[in-house]
Amino acid sequence: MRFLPAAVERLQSLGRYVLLSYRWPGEPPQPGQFVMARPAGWGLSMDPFLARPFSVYDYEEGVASLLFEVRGRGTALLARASEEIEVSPPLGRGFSVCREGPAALLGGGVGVAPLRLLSRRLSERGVEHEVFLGFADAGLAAAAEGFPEPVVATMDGSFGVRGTVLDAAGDLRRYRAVYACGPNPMLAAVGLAAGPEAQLSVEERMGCGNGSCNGCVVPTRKGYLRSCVEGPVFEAGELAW
Amino acid sequence: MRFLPAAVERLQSLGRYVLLSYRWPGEPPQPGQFVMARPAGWGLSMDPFLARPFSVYDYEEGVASLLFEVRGRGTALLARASEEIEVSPPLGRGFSVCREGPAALLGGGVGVAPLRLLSRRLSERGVEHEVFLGFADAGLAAAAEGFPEPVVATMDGSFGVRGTVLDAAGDLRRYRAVYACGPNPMLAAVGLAAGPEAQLSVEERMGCGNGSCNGCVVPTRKGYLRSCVEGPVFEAGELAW
Amino acid sequence: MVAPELSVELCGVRLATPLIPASGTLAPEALGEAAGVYGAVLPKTVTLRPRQGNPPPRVAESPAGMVNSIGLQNPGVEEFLRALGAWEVGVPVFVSVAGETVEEFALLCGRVAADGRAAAIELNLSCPNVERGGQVFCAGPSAVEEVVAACRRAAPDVPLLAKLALEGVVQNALAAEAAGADGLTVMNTVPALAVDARARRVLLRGGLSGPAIKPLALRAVYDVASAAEIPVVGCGGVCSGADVAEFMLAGARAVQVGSAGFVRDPAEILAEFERYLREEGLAASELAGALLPAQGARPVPSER
Amino acid sequence: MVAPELSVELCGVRLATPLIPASGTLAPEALGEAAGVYGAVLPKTVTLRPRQGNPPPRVAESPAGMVNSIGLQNPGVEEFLRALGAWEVGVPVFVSVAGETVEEFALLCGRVAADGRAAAIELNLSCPNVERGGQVFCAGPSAVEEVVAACRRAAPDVPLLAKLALEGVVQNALAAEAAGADGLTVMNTVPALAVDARARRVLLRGGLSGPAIKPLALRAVYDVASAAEIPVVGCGGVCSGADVAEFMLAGARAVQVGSAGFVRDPAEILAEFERYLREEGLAASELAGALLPAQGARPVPSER
Ligand SMILES: Cc1cc2nc3c(=O)[nH]c(=O)nc-3n(C[C@H](O)[C@H](O)[C@H](O)COP(=O)(O)OP(=O)(O)OC[C@H]3O[C@@H](n4cnc5c(N)ncnc54)[C@H](O)[C@@H]3O)c2cc1C
Ligand SMILES: Cc1cc2nc3c(=O)[nH]c(=O)nc-3n(C[C@H](O)[C@H](O)[C@H](O)COP(=O)(O)OP(=O)(O)OC[C@H]3O[C@@H](n4cnc5c(N)ncnc54)[C@H](O)[C@@H]3O)c2cc1C
Ligand SMILES: Cc1cc2nc3c(=O)[nH]c(=O)nc-3n(C[C@H](O)[C@H](O)[C@H](O)COP(=O)(O)O)c2cc1C
Ligand SMILES: Cc1cc2nc3c(=O)[nH]c(=O)nc-3n(C[C@H](O)[C@H](O)[C@H](O)COP(=O)(O)O)c2cc1C
Ligand code: FES
Ligand code: FES
Repeated sequence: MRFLPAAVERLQSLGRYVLLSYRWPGEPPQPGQFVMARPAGWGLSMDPFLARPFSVYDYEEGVASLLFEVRGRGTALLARASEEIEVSPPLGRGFSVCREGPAALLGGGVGVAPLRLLSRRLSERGVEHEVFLGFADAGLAAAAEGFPEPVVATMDGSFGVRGTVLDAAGDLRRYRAVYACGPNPMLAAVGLAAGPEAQLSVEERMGCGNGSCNGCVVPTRKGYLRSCVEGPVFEAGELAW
Repeated sequence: MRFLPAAVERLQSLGRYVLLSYRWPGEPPQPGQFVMARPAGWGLSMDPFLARPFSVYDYEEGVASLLFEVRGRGTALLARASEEIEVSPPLGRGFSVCREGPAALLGGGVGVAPLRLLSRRLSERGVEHEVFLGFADAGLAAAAEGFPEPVVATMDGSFGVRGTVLDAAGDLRRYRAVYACGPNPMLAAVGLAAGPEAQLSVEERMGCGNGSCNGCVVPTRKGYLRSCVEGPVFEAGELAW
Repeated sequence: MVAPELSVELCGVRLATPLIPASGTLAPEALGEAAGVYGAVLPKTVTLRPRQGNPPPRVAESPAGMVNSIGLQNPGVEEFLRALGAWEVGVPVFVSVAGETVEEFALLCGRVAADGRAAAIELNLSCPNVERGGQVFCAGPSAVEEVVAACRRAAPDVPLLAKLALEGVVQNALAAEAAGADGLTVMNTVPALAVDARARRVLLRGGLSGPAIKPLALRAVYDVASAAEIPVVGCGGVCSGADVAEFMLAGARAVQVGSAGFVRDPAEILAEFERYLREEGLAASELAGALLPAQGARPVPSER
Repeated sequence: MVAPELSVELCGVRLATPLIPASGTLAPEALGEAAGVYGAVLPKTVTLRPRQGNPPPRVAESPAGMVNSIGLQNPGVEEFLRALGAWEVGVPVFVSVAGETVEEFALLCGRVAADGRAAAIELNLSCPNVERGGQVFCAGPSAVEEVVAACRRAAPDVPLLAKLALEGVVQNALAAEAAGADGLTVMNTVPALAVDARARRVLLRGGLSGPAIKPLALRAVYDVASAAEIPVVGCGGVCSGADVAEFMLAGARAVQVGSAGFVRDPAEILAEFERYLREEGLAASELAGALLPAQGARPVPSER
């Protein structure tokens, strides 16, 4: 896999998340695509050895951004990368951006990330859409800040409406297109509620990000497919959870 | 081995060397002792895994310093450690500081490092001594800067006298005490020229620095001895090279 | 300054560079990166029938390495051969096969030989063996000998590389050589376990790869090259040009790059190796085994 | 909040904590750091006669690990026992022994048992064996069985731990158990090579230790604990409290800390482990083997 050095434009904290934007002179990412990223430094890194996958949160005029939570060493090091990171080109099959609304965008937790760029593209096309973002509590809801007019739900009711993102969205059948990203149980519920054409962005552990390792598979009707090449966005009807 | 965080006081380059000084609130190091050091950071380091041994170059009022050459990843990372490092207490058996001169201090290359503190202690005791420092060329001779009135020799004559440090020092038998640190062939030559009581600081690859691994041995008349505990300073007569 | 000579000869096949992607670590989708880097390409191991592979999670990170348990997911040999065109990028194509029985191994070799496009066949001898109750083939020299001999008969004209596990590598290498292998790939991933202490569960039961295992692979290559006459292909933890040189000095004729390809552009590894050769004034083929005990006097090295 | 219970029982010996320094990685000079951390101490392997050890270089660094070739430097059993007092720091003292012949092993065990101070004896079964032409003892289950049986006879009343190499670990474990071992230390360093490509020489032929080998050691512990009845002591790459938990969940009754002690204060490892137990609401002894297949139904696990 080819990694490219990218200058960090801005590194800021957004509640419990980190928003990192970097100059990306290459091909513009499609909504729902992801990148493999790691701190820049001494050629090859042994610690961590693998790069980390992140959805592209946003992209505008040569600047891409990632929104992430610090979980382990990989994200902790990226959260300190104020000058340069190493990053792959945009990878995978993103959302297919619809031409007609209304569309619903549902995000759970840090799974809201890829919806930002999707929402931007839908707006550019003038496609009517609503954004529903669910979090455990108000402390995590800062991830909603970048979205124009999101409906926010928290499980404990400490911010926005009380309940799940599905509670907040109501009947999904009234949308022509449904997009979702979040924990697997949420995605499964969205698939059930919205039907087989709902576009779900799944998350599986990755080795390479470019299809080489067969590590990131998800069960589908066609057997195990690689979420980094055939995904990370699948139609609900394709998945065989 | 217990490592302690130490605030970096100053990080400067000295020709092709790096001079790093850090606050050391613990027991003052003896001349000829060394420390195990590594960059501070994320608890345990995997890359590099082991810490690196360095002679204590100088010590004054709670500030210790190291003089080193960048060779691989360990020294490269230390050369960027502008805020904090992790360091062991002073280790090993240093030079036995004589009470009567004249003494000769002979250093080769970066082996000059431990002689700085030795020279300071000798001066404090009012012991007359001369410092002879040898380098391959003028570019490396910057390491002589910290010494009061060193006689510098370079192999190519580009700085100071031409020849080895032994050429520069002349007959070593006229000194009551001879101290040396540098490449093994130089130490062997000093031992031959100065006699069995010359104090030589040897350099061997180390695992632990505290006697635990048996990795750093040198051949002596008593068999292999650990240079980190029984050394790094040995009398020439003890060594069985 | 003249560019150093990179080419090597392996079992009668001329490779423009000594680098080969390790089986299962380079997808056809990523072949673009491989142009000009690899001396041969080597797709993921293929089996007689399609294999689903193991349920996820399939990969976990470990210090300076990773543990994987893919389970040989592949479309089966017929579909594989239909799609083999994607691998033809101007360098020899090696094909890795694995059977669950001796007969399957032989059938696979026969089929691949009949297809005619494989410049060499690599026998993945560390896959599950249903004939022997879940034991791996590499479990012992007699199993290795039996498989290699059957494959030799089934594909008499295609160079055969036996890819060996770490466990018992020298004895298995000698068995493969005796049975007619043309070369030996040393080594595969090493059996490993990844545990999640917080979740209190086994994350993954699989094989360790990456730089962590490099010292083990180097030792295995050195010991095998000291004991066997046929060429050795080094594999395990190669990440840099210096690593390539280390393996070749220790006795490898060519070197496979596996996990490192997930985190680096392999062209960088080749560039580093080229720089090394230039600075040392050597050709790639001159490294081969420079550290080994003199030819003719090659005992199995003793411990410590 | 109550401090979690750290103590475990190993072969009839009560250990205040499940941590033990791995043989050869803690000098008496460094015992000061060990106070309150270790449940037992374990000096470097001792042989019948003094051993010089190997010429330097003896250590080299590798990715997330190190390669060593010390060569069992030690003063011989008589001098060792004279100096054993330095090891008495209020916790049980285990003694590691290695012979070059079966007889030497038995003599050592008899001598150490007669001395009476060793709470347990660890048999280092991966040292060179002159009887078998330089092969290591761990080369096969029959050699292991022979040595353990002889040691059992020589020291009938001292708990015996057989310390096994990775190669063939499950078969060797069962052999040691059959021959009367009370416990199994799994595992030792893994044979490795370090090469200096620039100097074009072998830097070191030795054993790999450190975090790099943790996934291999975890796997070996899990497989051995699944197959054998006697307790297992985990060893290989333990660096953190989470690592200790992983090994105990995978079936280790106690855990040895080797190379990590060179780069960390072992008290930090214990503190992390204690925090883990507190957060999980567990006692150390409750972890033991939680991930293993249910008791009674413990086959040797099959590959992949
Ligand atoms: C397609 C895709 C898009 C993602 N987008 C985002 C995003 O926009 N924002 C964000 O915060 N996170 C995202 N994640 C999850 C993110 O990759 C993990 O949080 C991150 O890898 C954790 O690394 P670490 O070193 O901090 O944690 P560690 O737990 O130390 O990582 C150890 C290993 O586990 C893997 N891992 C751990 N957690 C996850 C996880 N949840 N998913 C996949 N692999 C994991 C790591 O990649 C690494 O290999 C995405 C994951 C995928 C697959
Ligand atoms: C007692 C003692 C005192 C020392 N004092 C100094 C000093 O004051 N200034 C200075 O510049 N250097 C000194 N050295 C050498 C210094 O330790 C090495 O230059 C350093 O370890 C190189 O680390 P690296 O990661 O940059 O190089 P790498 O080559 O990447 O290191 C790889 C491994 O080899 C070991 N190693 C490499 N070179 C040496 C060497 N020459 N001696 C010992 N181990 C080595 C490293 O410790 C490490 O384990 C001393 C060594 C010893 C034993
Ligand atoms: C994700 C993954 C999949 C692999 N699949 C195969 C395979 O199908 N056949 C095979 O022979 N080896 C397979 N291997 C082993 C590699 O070919 C190689 O032998 C091993 O990874 C060691 O090399 P490395 O350390 O350079 O990765 C796989 C390794 C990885 C990491
Ligand atoms: C420098 C060094 C010396 C060792 N000496 C011995 C020894 O004398 N006897 C022994 O049984 N194991 C010895 N070992 C192996 C360790 O006890 C331990 O089994 C091995 O290092 C793996 O554990 P680790 O990864 O925690 O280091 C030694 C290891 C090292 C690194
Ligand atoms: S991450 Fe390697 S195939 Fe998807
Ligand atoms: S460095 Fe470990 S004993 Fe000296």
